[in-house]
Amino acid sequence: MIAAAILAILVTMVLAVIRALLGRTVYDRILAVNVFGTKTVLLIAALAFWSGRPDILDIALAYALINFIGVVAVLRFFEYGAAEGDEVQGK
Amino acid sequence: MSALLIDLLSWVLIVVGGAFGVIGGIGLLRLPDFFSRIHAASLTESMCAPCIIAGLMLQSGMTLVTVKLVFLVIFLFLTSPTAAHVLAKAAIHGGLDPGALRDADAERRG
Amino acid sequence: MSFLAHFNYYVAIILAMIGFYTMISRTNLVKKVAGLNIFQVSVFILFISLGVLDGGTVPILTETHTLYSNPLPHVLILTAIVVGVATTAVALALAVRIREAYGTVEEEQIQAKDDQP
Amino acid sequence: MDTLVDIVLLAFLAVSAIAILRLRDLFAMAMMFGLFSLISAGLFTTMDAPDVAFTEAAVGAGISTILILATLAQTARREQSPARRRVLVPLAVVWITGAVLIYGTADLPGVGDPAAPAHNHVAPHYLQESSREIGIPNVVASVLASYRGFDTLGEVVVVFAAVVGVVALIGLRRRPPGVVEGPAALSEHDVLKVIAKLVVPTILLFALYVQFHGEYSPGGGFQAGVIFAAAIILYALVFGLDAARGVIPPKLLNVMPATGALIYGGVGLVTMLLGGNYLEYDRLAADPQAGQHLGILLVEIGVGVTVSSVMLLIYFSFAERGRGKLRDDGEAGP
Repeated sequence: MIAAAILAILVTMVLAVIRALLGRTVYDRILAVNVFGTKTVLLIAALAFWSGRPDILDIALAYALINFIGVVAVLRFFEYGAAEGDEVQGK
Repeated sequence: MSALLIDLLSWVLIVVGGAFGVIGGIGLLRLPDFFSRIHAASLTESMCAPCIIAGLMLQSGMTLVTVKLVFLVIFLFLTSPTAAHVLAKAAIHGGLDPGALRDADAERRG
Repeated sequence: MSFLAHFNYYVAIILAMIGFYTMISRTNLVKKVAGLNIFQVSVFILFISLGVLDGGTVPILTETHTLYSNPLPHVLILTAIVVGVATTAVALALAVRIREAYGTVEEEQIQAKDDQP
Repeated sequence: MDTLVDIVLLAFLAVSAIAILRLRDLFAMAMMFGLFSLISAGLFTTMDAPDVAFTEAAVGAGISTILILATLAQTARREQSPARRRVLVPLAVVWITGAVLIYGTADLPGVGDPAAPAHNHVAPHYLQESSREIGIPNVVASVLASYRGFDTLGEVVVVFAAVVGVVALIGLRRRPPGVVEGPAALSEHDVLKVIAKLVVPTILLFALYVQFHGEYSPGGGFQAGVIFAAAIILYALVFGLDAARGVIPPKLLNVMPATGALIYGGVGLVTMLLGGNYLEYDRLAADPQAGQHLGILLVEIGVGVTVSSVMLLIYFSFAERGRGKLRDDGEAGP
């Protein structure tokens, strides 16, 4: 049954990666990367149970932290209205 | 009996969480503009992660693993909506119009 | 079977080549650094793949498991990652200085400025 | 299931690497780069290498991506198309090299093959004798800090050398007095401020757990140092550079990288004075196992001090430089 959860998480990751590649706006990409990050956290938690080694849950925690810091960093350096070219207007 | 019940409940939670995840992913991919996508992604996100982790907690029982999972879910519950909020705010400042889709729709209908 | 057994190596090589291609075909210095990092990760994957053992588990000893994956590549790669980010930082610092001196980080324009008397 | 996850993650890696190659918008590229690191860290978890996954998640997805973003803010946001496109020669070089390497894999043992040479020389000794000789369950930590302790000392010195290089290149300039900080992009995000105040202490606590629990679970000085630095970097991102620099006095921060390396080297000297070899921790206590514990603890503290301060110094150098840009020409930079 954990296999079902892992499969569902993998499917979601595929969808998020496609959105990150298609992009349109930079914000779409940030959103997709963020979703991918939380899904990786869940994937690692599920894999920890699948392999019977819950030690690796620490990594899931570290992931959650880094994912958040990453999103904040992207926004901090991207600033407001800084996009050039077609990235922001594309609808 | 209660062991079976807990097992059953845990599987239900995991499957529901997985379903929320996939629905959020489809929404992220298929919805027409950024603000509807962030809606799909973050709303289902905050259902998916706690459900799956709660299911795993029921699997592990009262151990250190559960404590770690509790930390994980608290952390995700704090940061995930915050990230979505900050992102949406930055997008509005960055010049994305939340009403663009509605306006286009109204125009098409005349 | 042999294909699956070597699958990790093939992907590592494909990644290494993508990183290599990025480094030699793109002119933007920051992109070259990203290519270098892709190459680096491919080497990490190769090493960790060599350490995997069928039926093995995480190399943290417990009473319930007897087979563990090889800890030696893990140690080498763990330190290599930290050293890798340190060297990446030096490369990026150089890019920042080049931008200050030349006003650009595109290789061709830097060359053109150098060629001017 | 493991094979499936493995293959899917490897496919993700290839796709995101190609995206990094093709994207012209360098900000989008930096994001794909973060994604690439996250995926590779996930891959290391499935390949039973939690310590490596830990480091890659913290370093690759965290610090590297932040440094690339900070550099982009000071250089250019878009890659320009070159006047003449170089395609044929690089492609030829890459295909030939790739073909030779693929040919080379034919002789390699399959992934997971127990007869592979890698599993039959020193590795069995580490796995079987570690619990008797060193007495800690995490074999990666015992190899890192004890069996190959001298090697790790070298790595710490390399990291120290790197920070010397960065500071020499883009240094910690003294700001002229009276210059106020440029507009902080995140200063009006109240929700983010509140959450950051809750999250930063938690991350610091987690870093301490990783540092001191590294003998029993994945973790150790390298990972803890990076996570510690990441917490302060988050603080700097949300509350501004000046607030973050106030957290650790600059004078202390400047001597920390050298202090960590000296703690590491000093432990080696102490063991020599006690009549052993360099970094032979057995001599540190009457009982060899207790000596090993003490030695590994001290050495990991040295690593943690060096790595955390190096990451912070590198980030502060980049951010301070970017602020200088804003003042000079008001063009690029946060």
